Amino acid sequence: MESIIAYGIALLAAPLFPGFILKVKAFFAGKKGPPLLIKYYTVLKLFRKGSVYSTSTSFVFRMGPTVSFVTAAMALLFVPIAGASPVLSFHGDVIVLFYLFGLGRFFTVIAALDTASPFEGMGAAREVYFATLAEATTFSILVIFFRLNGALSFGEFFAGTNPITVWGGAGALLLLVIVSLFMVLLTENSRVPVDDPATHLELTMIHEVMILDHSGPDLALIELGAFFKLLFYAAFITCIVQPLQFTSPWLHALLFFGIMGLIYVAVGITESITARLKMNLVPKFILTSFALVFFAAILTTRVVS
Amino acid sequence: MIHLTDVILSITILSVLLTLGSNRLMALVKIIALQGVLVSLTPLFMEHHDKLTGGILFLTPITVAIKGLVIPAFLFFAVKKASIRREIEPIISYHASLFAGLAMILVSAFIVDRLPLNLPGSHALLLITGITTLAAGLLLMMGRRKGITQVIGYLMLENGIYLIGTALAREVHTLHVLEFGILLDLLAGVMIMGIILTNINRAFDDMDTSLLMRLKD
Amino acid sequence: MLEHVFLLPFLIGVIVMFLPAQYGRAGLIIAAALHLGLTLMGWMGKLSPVTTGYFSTAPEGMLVLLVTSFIFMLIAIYTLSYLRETELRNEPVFIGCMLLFLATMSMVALADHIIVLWVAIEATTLVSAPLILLSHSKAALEATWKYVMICSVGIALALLGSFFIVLSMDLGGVRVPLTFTSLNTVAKSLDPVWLKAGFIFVMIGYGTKMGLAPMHTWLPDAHSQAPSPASALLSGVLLNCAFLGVYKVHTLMVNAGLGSYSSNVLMGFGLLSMFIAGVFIRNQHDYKRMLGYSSIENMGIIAFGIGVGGLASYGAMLHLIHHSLIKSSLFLSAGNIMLAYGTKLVNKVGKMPSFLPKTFGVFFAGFVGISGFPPFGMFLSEVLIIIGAFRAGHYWGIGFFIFCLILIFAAASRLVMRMCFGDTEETIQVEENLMRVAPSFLLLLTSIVLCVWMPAALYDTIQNAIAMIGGAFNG
Amino acid sequence: MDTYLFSLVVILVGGILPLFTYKKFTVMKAACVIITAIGSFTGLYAALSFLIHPVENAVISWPWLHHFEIALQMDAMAAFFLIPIFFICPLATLYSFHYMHHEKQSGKTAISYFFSAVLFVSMALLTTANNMLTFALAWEIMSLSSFFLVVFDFRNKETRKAGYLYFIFAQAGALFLFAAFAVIYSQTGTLSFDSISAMPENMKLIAFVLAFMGLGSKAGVFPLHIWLPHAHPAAPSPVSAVMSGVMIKMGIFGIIRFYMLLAPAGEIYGQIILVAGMISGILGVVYALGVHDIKRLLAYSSVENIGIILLGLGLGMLGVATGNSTMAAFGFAGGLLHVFNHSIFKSLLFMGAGSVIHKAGTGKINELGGLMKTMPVTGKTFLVGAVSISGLPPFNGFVSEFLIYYGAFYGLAHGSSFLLPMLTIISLAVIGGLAASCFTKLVGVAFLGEPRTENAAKASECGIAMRISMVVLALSCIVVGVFPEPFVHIVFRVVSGLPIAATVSPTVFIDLVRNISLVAVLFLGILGITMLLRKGLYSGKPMAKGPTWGCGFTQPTVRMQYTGTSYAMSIVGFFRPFIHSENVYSGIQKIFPGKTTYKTKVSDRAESAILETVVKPVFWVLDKLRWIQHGEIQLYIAYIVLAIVILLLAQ
Repeated sequence: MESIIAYGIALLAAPLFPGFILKVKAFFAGKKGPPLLIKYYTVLKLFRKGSVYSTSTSFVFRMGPTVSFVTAAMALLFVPIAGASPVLSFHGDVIVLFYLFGLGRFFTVIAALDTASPFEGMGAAREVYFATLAEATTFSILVIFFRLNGALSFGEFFAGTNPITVWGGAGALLLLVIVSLFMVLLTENSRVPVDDPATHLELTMIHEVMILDHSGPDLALIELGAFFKLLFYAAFITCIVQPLQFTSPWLHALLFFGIMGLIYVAVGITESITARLKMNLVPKFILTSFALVFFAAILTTRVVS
Repeated sequence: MIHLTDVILSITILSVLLTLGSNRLMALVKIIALQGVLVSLTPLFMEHHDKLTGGILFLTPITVAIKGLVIPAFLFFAVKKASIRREIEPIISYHASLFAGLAMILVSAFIVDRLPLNLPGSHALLLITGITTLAAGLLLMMGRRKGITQVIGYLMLENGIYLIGTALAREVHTLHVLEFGILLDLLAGVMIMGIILTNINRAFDDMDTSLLMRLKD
Repeated sequence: MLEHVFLLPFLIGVIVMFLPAQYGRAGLIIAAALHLGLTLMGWMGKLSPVTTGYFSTAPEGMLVLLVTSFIFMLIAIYTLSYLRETELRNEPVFIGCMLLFLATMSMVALADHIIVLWVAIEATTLVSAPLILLSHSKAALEATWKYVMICSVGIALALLGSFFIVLSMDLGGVRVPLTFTSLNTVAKSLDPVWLKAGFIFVMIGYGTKMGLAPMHTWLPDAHSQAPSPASALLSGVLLNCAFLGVYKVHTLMVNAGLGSYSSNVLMGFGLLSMFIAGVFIRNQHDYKRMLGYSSIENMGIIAFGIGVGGLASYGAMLHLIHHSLIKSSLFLSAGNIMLAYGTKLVNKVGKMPSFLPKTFGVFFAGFVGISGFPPFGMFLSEVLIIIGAFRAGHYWGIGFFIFCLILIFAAASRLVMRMCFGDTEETIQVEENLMRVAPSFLLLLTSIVLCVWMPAALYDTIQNAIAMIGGAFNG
Repeated sequence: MDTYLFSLVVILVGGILPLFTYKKFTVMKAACVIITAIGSFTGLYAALSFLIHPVENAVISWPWLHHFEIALQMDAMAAFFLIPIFFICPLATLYSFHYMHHEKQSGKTAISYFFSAVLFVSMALLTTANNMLTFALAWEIMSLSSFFLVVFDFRNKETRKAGYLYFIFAQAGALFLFAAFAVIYSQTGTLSFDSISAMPENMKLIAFVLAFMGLGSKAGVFPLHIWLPHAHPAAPSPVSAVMSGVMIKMGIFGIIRFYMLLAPAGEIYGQIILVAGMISGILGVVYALGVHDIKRLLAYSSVENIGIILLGLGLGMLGVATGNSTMAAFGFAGGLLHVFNHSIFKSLLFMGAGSVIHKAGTGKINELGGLMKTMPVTGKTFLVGAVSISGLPPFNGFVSEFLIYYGAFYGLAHGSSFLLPMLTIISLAVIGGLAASCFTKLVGVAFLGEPRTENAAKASECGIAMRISMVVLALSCIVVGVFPEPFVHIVFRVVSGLPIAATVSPTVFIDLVRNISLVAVLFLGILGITMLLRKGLYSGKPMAKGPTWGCGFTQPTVRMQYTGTSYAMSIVGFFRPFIHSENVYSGIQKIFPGKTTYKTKVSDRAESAILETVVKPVFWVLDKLRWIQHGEIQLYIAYIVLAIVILLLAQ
């Protein structure tokens, strides 16, 4: 029950955090910025609207947003949010989890291609390219976790006798992991320096350009899916860095969401202080993250033995 | 008797050298006729065959007739019909052929010396002559362009084999068989070769084997 | 009296040369049928040679005789139809020589006496030369000339070799008839040095006739220039006869305890032949030459198999049979193709499935067979040779063997596919007919049947034949 | 066993019958389809009933040519591989009912039915072969019959080239296989399978490597795959479906069979297979991204999937060698299940490709587009196939990849040799990502958007027989993906033949698989609910239709759509050293540029490497040797003399 409540809270809170990013960015720009709850307003506004569909599209275009929303929502089922055990957990669930994201991406991409727009095709091509590289990093991280902890489940990573935490014996290693995980977060969620959601030039976009033709509730589903995904990665990092285990679930949750908020702030700071990378440098950026974890994975030999 | 054998063999070797050095086809035919007669007569003078059996007496005249008469005559007419007189541009030049002939004599002497056989003196010489003739025949076939010269080379090859056979024969039965075989070979083989040569001559207006180089690869 | 098996065709052959052509054709079929009948009776043991000092029913000989007889029968049928479409200058001579050819080859198969064997092999050259000569093209003349010259030289050397074997007998103080049967019993006491020398000369001599590289040079010329029935005989049957000569001497060497030497020589020649065939099949422009080179390859395989011994020698014997069947079939199909397109050039032949559907089927099936695919028997023989060679530890040899097989297959399949499926501007001059397709089809069918079911008599004969060189299963 | 043999006879009859009835085109096809279906279902029943109730000593043998034996044996492995054969083959035959529609080619069609039947039977015989000779025989017949099927359309030059390449690889592979048999025979002295494991270890390795070369060239392992991208596009689609779906798995079957028979001890076997798997997997899919012919792409994707299967098997072998039972069991199980899965979705995709080519007249994806609207059934089933082959849940491809992942993770636990399992995991992840990009490209460019050419616009849905086959296969993808338990059960029954794998408790994987099933059901459930909600949100709201927003561009044309080439270019470029792409760009000139072109062509590195480093030098040497036969008789006689002299001297 506790898990389901935590899951519900996470789902509900997901649109809140991107507001932090906007606030931070506005702060750096010396502006006041939109209200924190701006994303809720956007989603609700979109839900009330109708849609325009291109004559080029087929049912795939309509399915895309739904599938990406469902996969992102399902991924959160496996995450131990705020110390509560995950709603669903079994040995091997991490693999299922990342493949669910893959499924969501698959449909987003073909929905983009369905519009017959050259810009959306361009975005789709970039999306699959960078995601493939990021997947290598992600699975290398799983390798490290399995080596450290022997578990293959999101819940078990952070529980049991040998939890994965940056405060433990393998902390130095995990710092590398966190850095690269953060880079993956930026990549997977189309943040600066990989992608700039706020740009106004379609040619330079990745994720945003793919959803140009979506409107109304469909667009809302996409947005929600994106929030969930970002929350997922933030929660992932939070689980690793959470320093204390409080007995009180409320206190624990508070700390958890606090740290998560900080991660969002970090994203905001990154977005504010770095420039967007040139498109051909993005693979190098992702490969850097891969190199970090690969190095860390090799180092596990010493830690484990 | 022994003397006579040596004389015959010396003449045979001489004829071999002559064939290697000669460029006139008619002369070649004549030499080969002489060589044929000499070679056919050798068995009569070998000490192993002093018991002149009926077989020898019967076969020798035939051999002489074929080698000295029938085949040379056949070749004679072939040369005449083809109206070619001499071999031009041999693949292996006459001087080189002659030197090779001399070298062959040395090598065959060396080989005979090394063979694990105890041959009586004249037999050794016979063997040397035989090997030389055989090798010279092969050389002629390899080194000349005219078809007719190659046939002559083939005849010398057979002569050489015949001589080697005579030299090494321990038992009489061996020789008969050998002679029979060689005769058959020569008669039929040379006839066929002659027929083909005539045909070639008719088709190409020459008997030069350098014309016969279409079929390759 | 089993000697009838060569006397009869000889007689009929001589007679038909002087008769008008239509009698000759009848004579051809009758002689072929009689020959087959006599051969079968010989197989059933109802006939045996009278002149035992010269002829015998050695198992390998009987094997070759049966193959000869069977293939000749089918080729004779083909020839009837073939002659209707071609103009030979002297048909009676052609038919007569075919029969004489049959006679001499049968003689080779039965020969037991060293010199008789030699005489018979020499005679095959002489009677087969007119078969090639009769097309009377310049190329045919050239081919005949090379055939006769080179084979004569080879055979002359074989005579010398035979003589050395006799000498080894004399030096060894052995007094037995000059037959392989009796020599094999006393082989141990033959003088080894001269036996070896004899083997070398005989090997080179009969190897020339068998088409082993580097003495093979006449073979592609002769096989490509002869009229197709004659090519089929030359390739499918004559090569076996020459092989018989090599095999008999090899047997003698094995019995004399010099088997390892002769085996190595055979394997060397075998591999060299395969390689040379590979060199020339690639980019070959003339499909009959291609088939000729393929015969060289297959003779190489047989020589290699015999050289390896053991299981491989059984494979080699099977290969002999199946190669004869399939290669004659291929040459007969090639004859049809040549009649139809009027050319021997690979590049001018094409669109066979629509132009010559039946010939296409048989020709391609033949190619499949010669490449060693089931259900044709060469599959089994090649597998057995490979297995046998590994068993005997010839790793490098078999590696090279496999390399050559791949090379040849790649080269030949390119040509065959070009011929079958490529485009052509030629039109068909002579339509195919059943009489000319059925024999090649039957030959292939026989190969398939023998791969499914082999009569016990045949199996035993092969076993007996290879038993003499110590070949056996699990060897 | 009798049922099984009976089914083979029935299939064979179904193949022979058309040869006599080809004058009545439709009757012939219908009869062939029905008889093949009857035979196959009988066979399927036999295989399944064996798996459920195994019979001891299901052996049958006939003496052959006095000394040899044709021996068949049904065991779990054979029965498992029989399932795809008897499942895919009748569907392919059914598919061909409408695919082979030229009545003029009736005779040719009959012949192709005959060879198909021979192919099916030979594959079945291969799986049950119980000695080396039977194996070799079935192998060769399989190669030969499939060759004839490949050259069905022999008028086409490309087809002939493909057939030629395939023929060479088939024969060369067979010879390597025979060499492996020969090595085994040289040690055991028998052709039977029984005593193979008693060989010395070093000989086992030689035999295994030789067999792997032979079997791998059939399976399409990376540098030996060259024939595959030529042969599959050339063959008619039902044939490519069978070849890619089933036949190349026979190579995999051979590898497993020989591995189990050899029962070797070293880790090297697993290492070889793993490395081969990684190379095939990654490069296969990269090449698939680089090519833009639908069937060629699918062929390269087969190379990729063979790579995945090998990763599974390699883990299994490594697990056996290191005593890691979980890795062994899951590796083998994943590999085997992927064999089954791949046979389903690859056949499905080839059939979809076939109906596209059939109706749109081209297989170049850059000339297609928008087919989802005109060919809805083909499009939807193809989409299912594409998601499955990308290994995404809730479809079947995911289940097998999951098992392999699981095995690989357990391989990490083992101290020293964790590098290979780790690389396996990373490769699998990269392969998964690339496969997804590859198939989004295929689906997106060929089926979605606007048609790029007239032909593509005019395409219509294919015949009912073709649709039925595709729908059945698509449903199978979903069924296996959502309810994998029985299938995984079967796979583990096969794997339990390994002594080490038997130590893994069945509850472990049953639990796992149930969880996957749960996730799949949950996903479908949530998806359904969300779709209903979405419908609710849209009810009564304005739904406008209009052109795609062109970002301000006023005159969009269909030619502006992203093509497959541009879609894949950057990823292909990333793998530049391993993949060679030629770009031809005419450039932009003048202030108002005229027409300009950009072309890119990806050529196979393995193909060019083998051509450059092996074929050309060999041919160069061979060409140099051609002077040997240069027509001069004098030289010929010299050869004889030379031979004599050499032999005399060497004595």
